[in-house]
Amino acid sequence: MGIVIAALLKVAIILAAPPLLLGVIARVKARIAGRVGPPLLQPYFDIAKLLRKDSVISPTTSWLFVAGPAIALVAALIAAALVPVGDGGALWAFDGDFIALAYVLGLARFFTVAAALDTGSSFEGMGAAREATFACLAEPAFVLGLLAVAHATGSVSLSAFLGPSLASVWTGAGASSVLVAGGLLVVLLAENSRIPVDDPTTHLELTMVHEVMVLDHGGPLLGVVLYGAAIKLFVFATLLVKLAVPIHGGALAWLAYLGGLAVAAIAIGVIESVTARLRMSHVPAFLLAATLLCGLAVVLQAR
Amino acid sequence: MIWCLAALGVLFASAIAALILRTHLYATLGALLAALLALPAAFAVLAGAHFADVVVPWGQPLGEIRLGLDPLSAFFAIPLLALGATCAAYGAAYLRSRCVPAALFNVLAGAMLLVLLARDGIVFLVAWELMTLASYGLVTFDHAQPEVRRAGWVYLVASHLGVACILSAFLLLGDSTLSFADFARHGTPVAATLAVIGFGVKAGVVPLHVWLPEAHAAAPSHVSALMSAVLIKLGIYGLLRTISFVPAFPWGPVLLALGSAGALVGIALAFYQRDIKRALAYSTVENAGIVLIGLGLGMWGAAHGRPAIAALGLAGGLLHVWNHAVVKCLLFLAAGGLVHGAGTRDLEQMGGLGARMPRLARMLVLGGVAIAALPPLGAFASEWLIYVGLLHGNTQPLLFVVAALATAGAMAALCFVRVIGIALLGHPRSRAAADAHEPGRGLVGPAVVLAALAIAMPFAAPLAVRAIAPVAAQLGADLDVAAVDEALAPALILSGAVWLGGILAFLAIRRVVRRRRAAETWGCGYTAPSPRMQYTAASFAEGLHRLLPRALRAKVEAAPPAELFPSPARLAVDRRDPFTRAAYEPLLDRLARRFSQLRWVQQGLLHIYILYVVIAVVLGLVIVTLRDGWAS
Amino acid sequence: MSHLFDPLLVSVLLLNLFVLGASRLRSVIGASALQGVALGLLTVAAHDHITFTVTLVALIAIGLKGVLIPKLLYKAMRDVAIVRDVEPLIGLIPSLAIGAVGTGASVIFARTLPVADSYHASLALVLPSSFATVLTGCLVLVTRRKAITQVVGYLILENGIFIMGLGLIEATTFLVEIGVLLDLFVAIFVMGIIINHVRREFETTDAAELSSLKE
Amino acid sequence: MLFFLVAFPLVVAGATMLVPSARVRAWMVPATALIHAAATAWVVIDVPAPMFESWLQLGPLGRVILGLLSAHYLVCSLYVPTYLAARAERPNRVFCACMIALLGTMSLVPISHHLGLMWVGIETSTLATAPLIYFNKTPRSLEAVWKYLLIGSVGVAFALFGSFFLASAAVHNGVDTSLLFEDLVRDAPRLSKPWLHSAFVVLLVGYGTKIGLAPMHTWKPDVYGEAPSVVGALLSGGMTTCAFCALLRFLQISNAAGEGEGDVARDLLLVFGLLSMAVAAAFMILQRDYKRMLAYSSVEHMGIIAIGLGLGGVGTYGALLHLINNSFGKAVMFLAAGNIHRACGSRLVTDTIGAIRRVPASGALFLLGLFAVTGSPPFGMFLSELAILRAAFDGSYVVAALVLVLLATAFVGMSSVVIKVVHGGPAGEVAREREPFLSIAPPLAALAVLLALGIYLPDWLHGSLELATGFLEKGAL
Repeated sequence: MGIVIAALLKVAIILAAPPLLLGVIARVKARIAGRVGPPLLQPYFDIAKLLRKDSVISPTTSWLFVAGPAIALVAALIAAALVPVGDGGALWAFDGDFIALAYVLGLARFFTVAAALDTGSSFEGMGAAREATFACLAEPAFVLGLLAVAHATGSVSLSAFLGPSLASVWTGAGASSVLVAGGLLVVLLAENSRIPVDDPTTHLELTMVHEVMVLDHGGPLLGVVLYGAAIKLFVFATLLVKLAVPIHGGALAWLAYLGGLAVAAIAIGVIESVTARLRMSHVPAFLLAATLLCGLAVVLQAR
Repeated sequence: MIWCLAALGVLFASAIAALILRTHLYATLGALLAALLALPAAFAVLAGAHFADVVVPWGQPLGEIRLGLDPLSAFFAIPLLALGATCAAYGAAYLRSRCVPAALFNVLAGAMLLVLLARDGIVFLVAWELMTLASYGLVTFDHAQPEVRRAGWVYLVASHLGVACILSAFLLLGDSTLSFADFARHGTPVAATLAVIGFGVKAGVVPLHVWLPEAHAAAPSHVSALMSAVLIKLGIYGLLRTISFVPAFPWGPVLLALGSAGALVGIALAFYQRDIKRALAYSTVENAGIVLIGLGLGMWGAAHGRPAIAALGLAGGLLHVWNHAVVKCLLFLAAGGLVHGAGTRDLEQMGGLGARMPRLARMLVLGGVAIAALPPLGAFASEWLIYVGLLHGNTQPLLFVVAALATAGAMAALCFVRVIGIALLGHPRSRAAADAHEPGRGLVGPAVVLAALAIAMPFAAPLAVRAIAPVAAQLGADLDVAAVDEALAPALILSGAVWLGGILAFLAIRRVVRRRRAAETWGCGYTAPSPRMQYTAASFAEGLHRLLPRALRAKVEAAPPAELFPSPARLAVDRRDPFTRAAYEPLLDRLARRFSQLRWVQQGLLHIYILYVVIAVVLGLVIVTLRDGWAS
Repeated sequence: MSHLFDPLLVSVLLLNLFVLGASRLRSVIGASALQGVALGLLTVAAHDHITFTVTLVALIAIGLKGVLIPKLLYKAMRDVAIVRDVEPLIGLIPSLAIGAVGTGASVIFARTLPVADSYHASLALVLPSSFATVLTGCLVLVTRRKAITQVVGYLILENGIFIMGLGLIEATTFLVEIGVLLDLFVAIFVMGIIINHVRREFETTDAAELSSLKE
Repeated sequence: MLFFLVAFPLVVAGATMLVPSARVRAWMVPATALIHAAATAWVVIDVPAPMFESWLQLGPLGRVILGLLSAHYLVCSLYVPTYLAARAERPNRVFCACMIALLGTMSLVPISHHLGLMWVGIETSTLATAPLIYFNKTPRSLEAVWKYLLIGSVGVAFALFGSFFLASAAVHNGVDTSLLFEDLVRDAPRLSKPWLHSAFVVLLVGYGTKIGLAPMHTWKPDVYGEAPSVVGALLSGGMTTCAFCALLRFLQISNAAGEGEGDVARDLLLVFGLLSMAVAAAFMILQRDYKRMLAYSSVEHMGIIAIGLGLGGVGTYGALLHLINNSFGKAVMFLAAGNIHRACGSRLVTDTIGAIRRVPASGALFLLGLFAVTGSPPFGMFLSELAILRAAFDGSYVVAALVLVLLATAFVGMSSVVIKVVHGGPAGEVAREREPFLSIAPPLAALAVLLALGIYLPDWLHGSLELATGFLEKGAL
């Protein structure tokens, strides 16, 4: 019974919490910039409003234009089911689930990029190219980072190696854990189009990555895109938090998890406020550095 | 077994009939009939049936010809027969009324079947070379183009060198009749190395893959499809046979290294190709690498006493053979339709084809998702098994292989979303693309069949794993079906979830956006956008291309406009394979130059020629005399 | 007659050196003709009993090598209007020097080969002179520009082989020997025809200029 | 009957000189070949008694070689009438007579069991081919025939010289010999070894000149390039076979001379074989003239055969089989090349693109011939090269590796030339030339023979080859 309740709780958090992260980030950034900022729940309002609107769709597009956001959302939800939200593991855990996570997100990217190219817009093609390119660089960092942890704990499921056995890793191979955390943070920023990789709030299409891809998506489609992106951010944030806060068991773990999420959101907000966006040509180096960090983390483990 | 022989006979006889009666019809029917005849037998073998070898008394030096169908042969015969028939049907529509290619196609299929059935080195090599010659004839079908001739020549030379290595390996392994039954007795590392090189040429192992993109681009699409799907796999088949002959060889590390290199280099070269068929061909190099990773893992597991890992590796690698065969065949057939419709293989000349040939476009999207090994399609299940096996192996080298595989996966996604996005989506980039229309049923039908197979493959994976078990047993690994099933289950559930969720979400969102109006794509304020302003295939790949090691990049020679009154600018891109460009061609050129320098020995002077004769006599006498003096 | 054997062989050797040293084509051909006559006499000298067949071979040898072929060559020389030039590719003195060294080497080489006890002591010079003559023929073939001179070289080469045949009287059959001689004649006859064609086509008989076929 | 094989063509050749009609003369060539082939078939199947004090007889080796010569000549002769019809402007009296005479003189080589008589066969064959080479009467062909005559004569002279060495080997060890091969083989253990070794050197160079082993091969490209293709086919398939037959006799004597005595001969063959392969491979790369390329291909194959003989055992068997394959392979290549040459008017690769469009049958034959002569299965050369490689792998890995590398190099060179000649050219732009049936049938027949040999080596042939191998290896009669 407890398991069912926990699962339901997790489903609820997965469905409800992600936009809140966006709200927190926006509020933090506003505060640092000296503004009051939008309400914390503003992303929810935005999504709700967008879903009610009419659509404007280019005649150039095909079914892929609609499939993009749809599959991105489904993929994000599946990904969220694979990460150990809160305490006691993920909704669905199995050996190699982090690889499945990467592939599901890859599927989402495939269709988002295709949807962007579907419009025939030069700007969206540009964004799509950047998205696909950066993914190729983020992928090895992400996989190597989690592999380092997996290698250290000897288990190959997220719920297992981000579970109780993680504490021993922090004590045993702390250096490599720090490296992994750093690498994963970079991946989080890149995958979720945050500064310094991408600026979600800029108004110059030439400098965008993710935002420019969805230029033509409006109304309900944009709403779905926003919601999906929020869930993706939530997935990465969860991974990072579970890695950084190896507390397990009971309410304390839950508290630590939720607190961790909030801290992560705030941290992202702070990072976004205090750093400038990198030049587009420097992003690969940034991501390669993350790959190196994670690769080093694997090598450092003398097992 | 008798059915296989009948299929063999039908294939060759129909080829001859097609040539004599000058109609392709018999060839096509022959290919279909052969598949009907032999497929049940092949499936039966995988289901556990055992057929006695057929022994035919024959002339010297063989004495007898032994043909057999063991699980390993049957495993490769199934895609050969099934896809052979599909491609033949496609070919009938693609090259209307041409009897010679149709006949050659059947000869090719027959030769490949014979390769699988052969139980001695001589018949194997005869069939192997017949296969090369037939495919050479098909590759150079359009030999009016210089690049096709070149491709044919490169293919021929590479194959010939490969055969030389295989021949040496066989001669080292076997007795005078080169019967496979004797091979296991003389297994040496040298022979194994030679076999790896020889079969590696066919299997597209980096850096021996250079013939592959050229030949696949030059050949008619249904031939490229069959080559990519089956012919390349026969290189893998040869490697597996060699493994069964020479078990005492570090197969695991060798195959893992070759596989990782192949996967990474293959896809790194694929994603920036401008020619759609070259991109597909390089992707074949990548997938051959993935298969090798799986097999290498299997061998590693077997050698280290980890049967579960061996099972996962072998099952994944072999399953990937089937998956890739189906999916790559689908892609080539669909690409053939595009090329047929748009009149060019150049991605930059395509665009907007999705709206003009919607059915074919759907097939291509499906194939693209599948070949990038994304869930829920084809190759995902097999790659998944390899991943799980690698993870369970959990040593540092294996983990780096995981990272390599993951990187290759991300690049494959970029590669194929680019092909789809540039070719099918957006606005047409050329007149021909704008005027393109969907090809007839004959070209779409086979692709639809293959697409259905690609959808079904992951869900049929547990069945396929059971079919693989006897093959693995032949390679000396006891396949733990339960372990594989356990690893496979999440992939299947995931595939189901993606299908279900994707379709539901798609339908739901389409409902929501029903209230819509049409407006041109937002041009970011620019009021007169033209199709030429779209992101091109080159620009899409540019970002990642720039990050490749210089050795793998296309060589660009640019003289940009400069100064106040600029001279004409120039941009030349060398799209040869980097290995050809940087290694093979300079090497060959240098050798040729060295050889040309030898020509001064023959300057047409009779005196000198007679001098050679005299010198030969005198020198010979001196040496023999000295030798005799030494001896006495 | 066998007491004439050695002097005849020595004269053959001397004629070799003369051919190498001569600068006039006419004298070169003459020397080869003399050598042919010497060979015919040698055939007789080599046999203890003079029989009909021996005489026949000797006569044919003298007739072909000493008369017919030189005549043919003289005629060719007149046809192609060559007066005297031998035109060696290397100088006459070096030719002579090489010829002398070759003769010495021939003697050494012949010593390394075992000789039957039954072999005539008087036949001891056969092998060295045979080898030396063959070498001289080769040298002429290799170093002389004119096509006709090369034919003379070939003739001398054949002479050397013929000398060796003399040492093998027990084994050789006259039918074969006559066949060999006839073959030689036909060969030189055909060469003469070709030289004639060459002159008409190229207006030269300089074999060194026949070098358009090359790599 | 054996005498008939030699005399009949010579008589017909004489008669040909008297025939007034050029057409009739041309058809007399295949007619003679047909009768000769029938007679050959008879003697090969039912071996007749020796003639002329055993000077003429048919041994195991002779059976193989004679059958091959006659069959190969028949194939080539069928090509002659169409060739001469296409060249009706040239007088063909001498050509036809020499062509027919060549059959007789070549037949003499395998059936004569006397040292001197066999030499006469080779020498007369050389002389008979000279007018054939000069058929075109161009300055270039004149140059070629001059070189052929001189180098060939020097070679043949050395062959005679070597024969005398061999006789000396007997005489100087006090062996009373008749110079019949049977006697020489029987007395071989008693022959003087230094003489025997020197004899083999001189013979190898002498007959090697006719065979075309490097460095005595220099006449080959010039002659094969300038001679009519059918003559090229006869030279490279027939003459070389004769010369090899002669060399094989001496190899047999060397082998019979005692334990390890064959080694000198074999090592020499290996060296010359490898050198030939190397030279051929080097000169085939970037070759501009496809008929010269065929000449180098011939040098290469002679090298392969020499290597096979040098290796001994299975290698000898392979060499004999390769001799057969080489004859027919060269027939395919030369005759197809001749058709292409006539249709395209050039022997240069650069001027001859897209032969398969202009003369589809000849172009296809040339291409298939490439595969046949480079030892691709399913053609016969694969099996013979396989046997030779088998011997090489059993013997010395160095030789095996060298042979493989050189074969591959030769393939690279040759394929690039042939492909350039055969393929290319825009469709429909060039006019298709008419290809008379008799210009296609002979190379097609030769290719069919190669294919048949590659797929199924009949037992009787295998048996004959085994017999000949045993004959050569053991010296047993």
